[in-house]
Amino acid sequence: MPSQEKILHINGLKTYFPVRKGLLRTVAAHVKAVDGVDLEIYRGETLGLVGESGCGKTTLGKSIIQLVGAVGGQILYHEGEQTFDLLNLSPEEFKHIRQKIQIVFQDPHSSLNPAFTVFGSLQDPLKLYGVKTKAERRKIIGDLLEAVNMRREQMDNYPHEFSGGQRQRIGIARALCVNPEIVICDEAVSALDVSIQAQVLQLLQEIKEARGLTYIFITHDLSVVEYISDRVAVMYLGKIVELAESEALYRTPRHPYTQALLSAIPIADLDRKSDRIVLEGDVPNPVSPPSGCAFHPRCPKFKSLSEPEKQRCMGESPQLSDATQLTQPHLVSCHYPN
Amino acid sequence: MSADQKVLSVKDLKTYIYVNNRCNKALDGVSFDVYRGKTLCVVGESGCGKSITASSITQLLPKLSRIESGEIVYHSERGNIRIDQLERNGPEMRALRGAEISMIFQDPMTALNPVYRIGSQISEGLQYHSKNTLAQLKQTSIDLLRQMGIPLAEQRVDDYPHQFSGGMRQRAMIAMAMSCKPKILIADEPTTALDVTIQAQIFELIDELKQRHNTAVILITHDMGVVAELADHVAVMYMGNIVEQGTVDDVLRHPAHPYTEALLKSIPILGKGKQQQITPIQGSTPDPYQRPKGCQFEPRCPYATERCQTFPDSQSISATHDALCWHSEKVLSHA
Amino acid sequence: MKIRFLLPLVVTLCFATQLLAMPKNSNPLSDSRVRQAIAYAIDMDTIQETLLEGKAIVADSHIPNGPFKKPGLPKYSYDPDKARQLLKEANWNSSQELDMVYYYSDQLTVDLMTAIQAYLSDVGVKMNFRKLEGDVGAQLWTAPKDPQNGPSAVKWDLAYGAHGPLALQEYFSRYKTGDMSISPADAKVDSMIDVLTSTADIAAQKKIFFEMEDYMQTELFTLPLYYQQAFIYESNKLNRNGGIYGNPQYNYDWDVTKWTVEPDANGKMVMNTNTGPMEFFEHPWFNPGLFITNKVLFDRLISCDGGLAPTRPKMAKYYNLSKDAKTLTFELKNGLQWHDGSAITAEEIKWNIELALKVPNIMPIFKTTFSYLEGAEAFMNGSASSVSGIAISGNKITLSFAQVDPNVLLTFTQWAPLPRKYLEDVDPAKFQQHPFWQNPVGSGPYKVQEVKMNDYLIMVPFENFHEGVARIDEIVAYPSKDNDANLVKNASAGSLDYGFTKNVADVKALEEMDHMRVIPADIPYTRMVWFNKYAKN
Amino acid sequence: MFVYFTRRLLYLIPMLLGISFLIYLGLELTPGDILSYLLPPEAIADLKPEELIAMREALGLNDPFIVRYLYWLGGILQGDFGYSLASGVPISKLVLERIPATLELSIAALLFSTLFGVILGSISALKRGSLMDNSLTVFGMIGVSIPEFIFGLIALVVFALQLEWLPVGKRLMPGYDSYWDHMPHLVMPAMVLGLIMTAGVMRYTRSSMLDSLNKEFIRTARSKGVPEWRVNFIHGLRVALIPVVVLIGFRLPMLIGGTVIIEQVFQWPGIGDLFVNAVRGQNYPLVMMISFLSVTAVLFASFLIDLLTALLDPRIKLE
Amino acid sequence: MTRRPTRLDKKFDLLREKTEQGTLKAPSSNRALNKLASNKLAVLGLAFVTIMILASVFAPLVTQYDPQKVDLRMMLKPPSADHILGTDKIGRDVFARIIYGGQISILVGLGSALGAALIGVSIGAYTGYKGGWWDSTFLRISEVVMSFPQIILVLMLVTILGQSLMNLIIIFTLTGWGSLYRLTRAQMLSLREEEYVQALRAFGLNTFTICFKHILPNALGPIMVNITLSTAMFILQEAGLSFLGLGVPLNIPTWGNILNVAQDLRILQNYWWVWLPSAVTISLFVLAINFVGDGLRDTTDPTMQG
Repeated sequence: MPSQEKILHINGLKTYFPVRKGLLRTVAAHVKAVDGVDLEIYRGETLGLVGESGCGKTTLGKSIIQLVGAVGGQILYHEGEQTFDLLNLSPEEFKHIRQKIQIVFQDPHSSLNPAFTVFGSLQDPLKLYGVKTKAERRKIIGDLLEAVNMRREQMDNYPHEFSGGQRQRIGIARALCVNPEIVICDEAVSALDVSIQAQVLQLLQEIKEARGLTYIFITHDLSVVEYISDRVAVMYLGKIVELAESEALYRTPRHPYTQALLSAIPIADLDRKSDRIVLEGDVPNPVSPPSGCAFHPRCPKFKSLSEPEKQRCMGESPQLSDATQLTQPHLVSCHYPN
Repeated sequence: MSADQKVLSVKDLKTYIYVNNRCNKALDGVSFDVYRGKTLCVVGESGCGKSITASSITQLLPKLSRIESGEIVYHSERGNIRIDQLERNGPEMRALRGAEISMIFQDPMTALNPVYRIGSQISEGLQYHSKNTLAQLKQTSIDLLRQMGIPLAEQRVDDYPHQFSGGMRQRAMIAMAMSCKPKILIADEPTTALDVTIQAQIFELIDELKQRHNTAVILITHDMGVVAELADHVAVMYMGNIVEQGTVDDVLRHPAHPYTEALLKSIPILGKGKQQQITPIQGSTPDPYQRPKGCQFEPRCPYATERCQTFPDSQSISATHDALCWHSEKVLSHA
Repeated sequence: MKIRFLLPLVVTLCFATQLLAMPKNSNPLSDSRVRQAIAYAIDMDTIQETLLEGKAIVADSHIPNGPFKKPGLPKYSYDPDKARQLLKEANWNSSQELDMVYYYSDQLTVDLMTAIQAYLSDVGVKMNFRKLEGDVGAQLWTAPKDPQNGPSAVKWDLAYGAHGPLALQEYFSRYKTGDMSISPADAKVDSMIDVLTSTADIAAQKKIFFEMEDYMQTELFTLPLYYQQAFIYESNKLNRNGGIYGNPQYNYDWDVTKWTVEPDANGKMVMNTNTGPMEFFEHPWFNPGLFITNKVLFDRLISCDGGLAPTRPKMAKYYNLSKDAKTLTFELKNGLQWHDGSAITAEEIKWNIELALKVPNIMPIFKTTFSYLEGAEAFMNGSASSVSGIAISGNKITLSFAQVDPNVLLTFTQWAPLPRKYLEDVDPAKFQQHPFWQNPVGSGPYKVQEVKMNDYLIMVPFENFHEGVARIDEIVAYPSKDNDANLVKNASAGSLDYGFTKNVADVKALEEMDHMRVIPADIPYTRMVWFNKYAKN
Repeated sequence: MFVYFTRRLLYLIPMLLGISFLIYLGLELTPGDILSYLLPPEAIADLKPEELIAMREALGLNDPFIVRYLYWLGGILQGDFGYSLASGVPISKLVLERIPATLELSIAALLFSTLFGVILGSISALKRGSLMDNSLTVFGMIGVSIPEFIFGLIALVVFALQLEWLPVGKRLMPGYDSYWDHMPHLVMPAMVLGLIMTAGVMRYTRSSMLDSLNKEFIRTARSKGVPEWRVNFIHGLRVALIPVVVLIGFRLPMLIGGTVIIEQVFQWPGIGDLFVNAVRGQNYPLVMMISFLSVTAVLFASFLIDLLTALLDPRIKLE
Repeated sequence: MTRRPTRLDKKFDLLREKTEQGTLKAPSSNRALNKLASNKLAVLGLAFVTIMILASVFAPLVTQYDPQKVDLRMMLKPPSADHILGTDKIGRDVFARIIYGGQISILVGLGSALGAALIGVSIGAYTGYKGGWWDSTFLRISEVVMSFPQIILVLMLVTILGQSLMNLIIIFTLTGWGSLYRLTRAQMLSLREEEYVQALRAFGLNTFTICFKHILPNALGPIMVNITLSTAMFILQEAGLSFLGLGVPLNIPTWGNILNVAQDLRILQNYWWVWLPSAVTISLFVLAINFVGDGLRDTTDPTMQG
């Protein structure tokens, strides 16, 4: 069960990608993929990170393990009394911290190196983190495979000999091989067929409990997030628009975007046909997001607001703040939450 | 549901694929009917044959594949047409495509030709199925785009596909498919490449068009949620067979096939929270080249008995509900 | 008595032979036995019959056959056993590899090199060959600083090449101490050369030639391989109307003005030939007759026969060489004109000779003749503004020589005066690069009508030529070097009416064509192998 | 669109600078006095030795390498390409004389190969796996495997010497220099060069066409019920042409290089012939300058190809 | 109304029958090798290339003649029992020359291709993966090199460096690395986005290991194809340069140098055995390599199915 101990504290994180234009290909603008995200992650919890494509959820995940470079903000990792800013590490600290956060990827076809056996793929990281002998490495990798419900001998097989579900398990095993504290699951089950998806979801749950891991679970599938997460953060155009306990968020979404998003999902239950809020238009270009609240051009609530209220939505960017003042914080970034 | 409402019936259709010098029995005896103004959802996991079903109907199969046997009958106003006996790209087949039966595809980005303007691609089919001047064609394209809810249709009709967003492209695809007011619209996973909020828009649109033109829709999907929201009839496919079919109520409320049952149990359902139990289906889909002998689901099936070593006969549960399982009674009662 | 007389001679001879045969320095090639062994090892007769397809004559001297060649010179006929024996006597180190160079880029040369390599290897001499690239002259002929002891200033041991001077003296004069990269100083050679180059007396010349030939061939300073022939080819359409055949690389009385060809459909007589300009017209002072343009665009003061012996005045009304061979007088014909119509003056001839003294790439015999003029030295070192040995009076030119040049008349059969007004500003060092050579104005029987550089050149008769207007309406010259790579192609397609070649393979092909005839001509052109006899470091 | 092309054009500048630098480096590395090809020979003729020394100083031949390079480059920009070592003729004159011949030959070969390559390649792709396809593929392979000069020589023996259908070579015959008079001379070299290139274009068109025929939009087009020819050509070939045009752009260097040998075989008085003679005669400035000019030609031609590609592909046009 | 059976239908029937009888043999685990083996032309090509390489390496065992052995009395003899391909202009055995000539020609072709690969692949792999300043620098350099018409560049370098076997290999290497560099770089650019690469980066593995040990093996397919095709190209170029008289010095037997005699129209028209065997050898060898390269391309390119 999640504790109240903060393990990761993300502070005003910004990740921009330059857009080059014009005669000399100068940087004309930036795609603000992650635009000032504040997030606290507690030891042992599963934080769901949802949003539509292009909202910045994957970039946020990759920024945390620095697969893409952030341009501003802090990522503080707490270990006991010590705090490390992941964006400013000395080389020794870097090696120490690197193994604490690992990632599981989406695509079971590209997540494993087709030229190597499972053992071949996994042994280099182990070498790097000090497992000297081959026998030791074989043992560790064998144990890991068993932990993900596979057979030890399969470490000598090549990726093309595995099914999609098996590859995803190997991906999980790889993330676990250096004993991380936090695992970022980046769309880890999205590419799998439903029947396999359930297997992997269960496996992730088991492993988390067995190893006391913390998950950052990134997906666009709100049903899956609801099932697996303790808390859920909803992202829109590089910002978190709502962050709450999973139950609270699904029962009483406060942000109009979250509401629309939840209502848009077809539910495989004939008794629960919802009233669908159909959003108009497309997600705006993240190079030039709308002024004020970035959601206002599509916001169903915006239309019913009075003119001065509309002006506020268009001019002032809302801050993520607690809307309910209940025991568990329910943060919303909206001037007029429900 | 009277027989004259039937627009398409497929009987014991077998389509095999011959890629890499091997024979994959992608469809191995598929039968279903499609009714005017109704939506048939074909649902299943990847590789189950649902897309092959769709392309068999329009004979838009990959080159290295063939309809082996069975019937595809299109009940047109001029009488019945045996589609399976038409030459693949022959004139009779072409007269049906687009005009009577049209398709929309999964990825609107690749399904549109990148070098032609949206408008000309929309009206291309019309050009061959009706006699229109170029100006008329363009006007029709604009009207269609407007109907699909694309703002500034007069201007956007001259855009190229890459200038459209994903949702708009799929709308353009639908405009193209609906341009000749077909009797049957086959939608092959039309929203898989789109975000949920856009998916909702597209489904609204398809539903509206279906109502307005009384079009029969065959919707191919892997998403049970989509089925629940849109289908009138459901066909569940597994390894080239329809393992269960019936009305949406029949199938979703009273699954009679262990696969349907297991599938429904394995997906988390929105709103049921963290406490819901999901039960994965054991094992994985078999290699299509090394199929189980009898019932294809047998190796993964909790109900499996020795009898399952022989291929099951279709069991009729009710007038509208069939399942391909020796143990369907047991499954029904279990649920 | 007889014996008593003979004995010392024999002893001396033996001693002398012994002495001669000793290696003169650390280079085994300085040992004449090694050189002779190499000569014995090569079966030139077979090479002549096969590789050269009989189209050459095996050589036994530098100079070609003729009255100046001593009969009965030593022949080194193929004798591998003798070669082996000589090598043994000379203590030949069989692990040594000889480095042979050449500068021709044709296949025949490579084949010849390969054949020689095979013959040498048969007697136990290893040899490798390579083609010289870059500044070939410097790599071949840089003389060492110390002409006696070397070390050699060039890298090679053997060099394959050819020598084909106009004047026989030139064959030997280059072996003078300090001039050449291959032979250490040899007082005997030097003294013979001095005589050779200073007498115009035929009998004296002949004697010293015989002596020289014998010494060179016995000692085997250089190994003569074969005398090359030139082959004139003509199409059956061409008629010389009595014009004679001769050495086609030079100018002689070939009476080109009388030539005719079968008229074409339009009744026009067009003669197609090659060696037209590729980038520029080659000036006639270096190769006086190699290219068709050298021959027909320019006229000479004296004419000669096919063997290049001076016969009659040409541009000159008459000429006269004094008995002591030190004064040569010309009188120009009246009314001589350049192609542009301007007059050719005696003053212009003087200017031409003075310019020729300064042009570096000019034929050596021209250079020698002109430099023997009185005051030539002073003119060249800048201390005089003109050559005092040239006197002009009206149309008369009197040349006074400080030194006898046996080739003085030969020079004037080949050397062509050029129009001063176009070349007044020329830099002698960049003579060939002058724009004049893009479209030259000459004095010969034909003049340039149209040049499409590298496509074709059309020449038409010069209407004011002093020996009458030529009969062929147009000479069309297609661009090529003197060794025309496309000769056979063009000849078999019927687009060549006249030309000449030295390429044996081409001759064979031409002979097989029904519409072509081939006329061989002897030319002074000896293919040889030079031995580098200097010590190497 | 405008920005795209301007950028593409501007991009040529650093490329040409880089190339010219390499060329100049090569020129300095080769033996010989730079002065002799910087000045016309007549100019040198008027100079005394001390003037020559002063001239060297004035011309900056004693300056640092980079300065000398800039002077040289400045000359080129003003159309002063230096002088041929052999004849003293300005290189610009020599080259200008030869350009029409090479252009004539390469454009003819290009048109021929493009036309036939695209047609045969499309047929091959549409009839994939058929006897026609297989034989075209094998013939194409054979075509690129025979050394071009052998191909040329055999053609020459057969068509010019044996059958006497075509002239044996050369470009102009005196008195016959109207454009149509070139034609009989042009046929063989252009055909030989064109056929060799056709093989490549054909193979590439085939694979590009196969690629395009595998695309989803082909199925979309079929689903509309349009006739097969329209599916194959209006949709398939149209899209397949874009990479083919790009390929032709990539092969331009080959085309310009390809004329070198063909010009030798057929005595075609073009740049290639001039170049080979310059190489054989170690005429360094001419070698370097022709290299430089051919690169420049390639760069500008590929720029034109880019324009063409952009016209064919709206995705680029509107970037 | 039934459809006309097509060419494919027969194939389908056969496959279906075999499947139903269970006689269709299961494909071996290595799909690529399997595919290559099923490509008859590629197998034939590979066999020919192998035979030629073995023959030239073990030339003394294949022919008793010395390729340089001159016999002027035997010149231009047509093929006979003694000299199976006759003799050339100086009586050397043509067959022996072709076999020995293969040593140099193959050395030039393969050596240059491997040299070009060594340079192109290592630079392309590293800078392609790493990106940034070095990448753009080398990209520019390669653009400069590649915008030279190849033969122009080769001849230019021949002028500067001079003519020799070693120089020729160096020149081909210098002119040929560009395409391999581009190819490798392009492969790297796409492969570096693969998730397994990102996973390795997430572990903090050093660039060198990721790039050369983990990514490069996956790019080898197209690289191998390119190396084979470059070998063919260099062999052809060697022949072309020999034709211009600017290739390997004439005293070294190479296929190009042997073929060079075809310039002599008399030889070309009358003595076919002097030039035709080497022309055929070059063409067949290049053709065989092209077949192998094509076969390799098909096996490594997953989009080419059928």
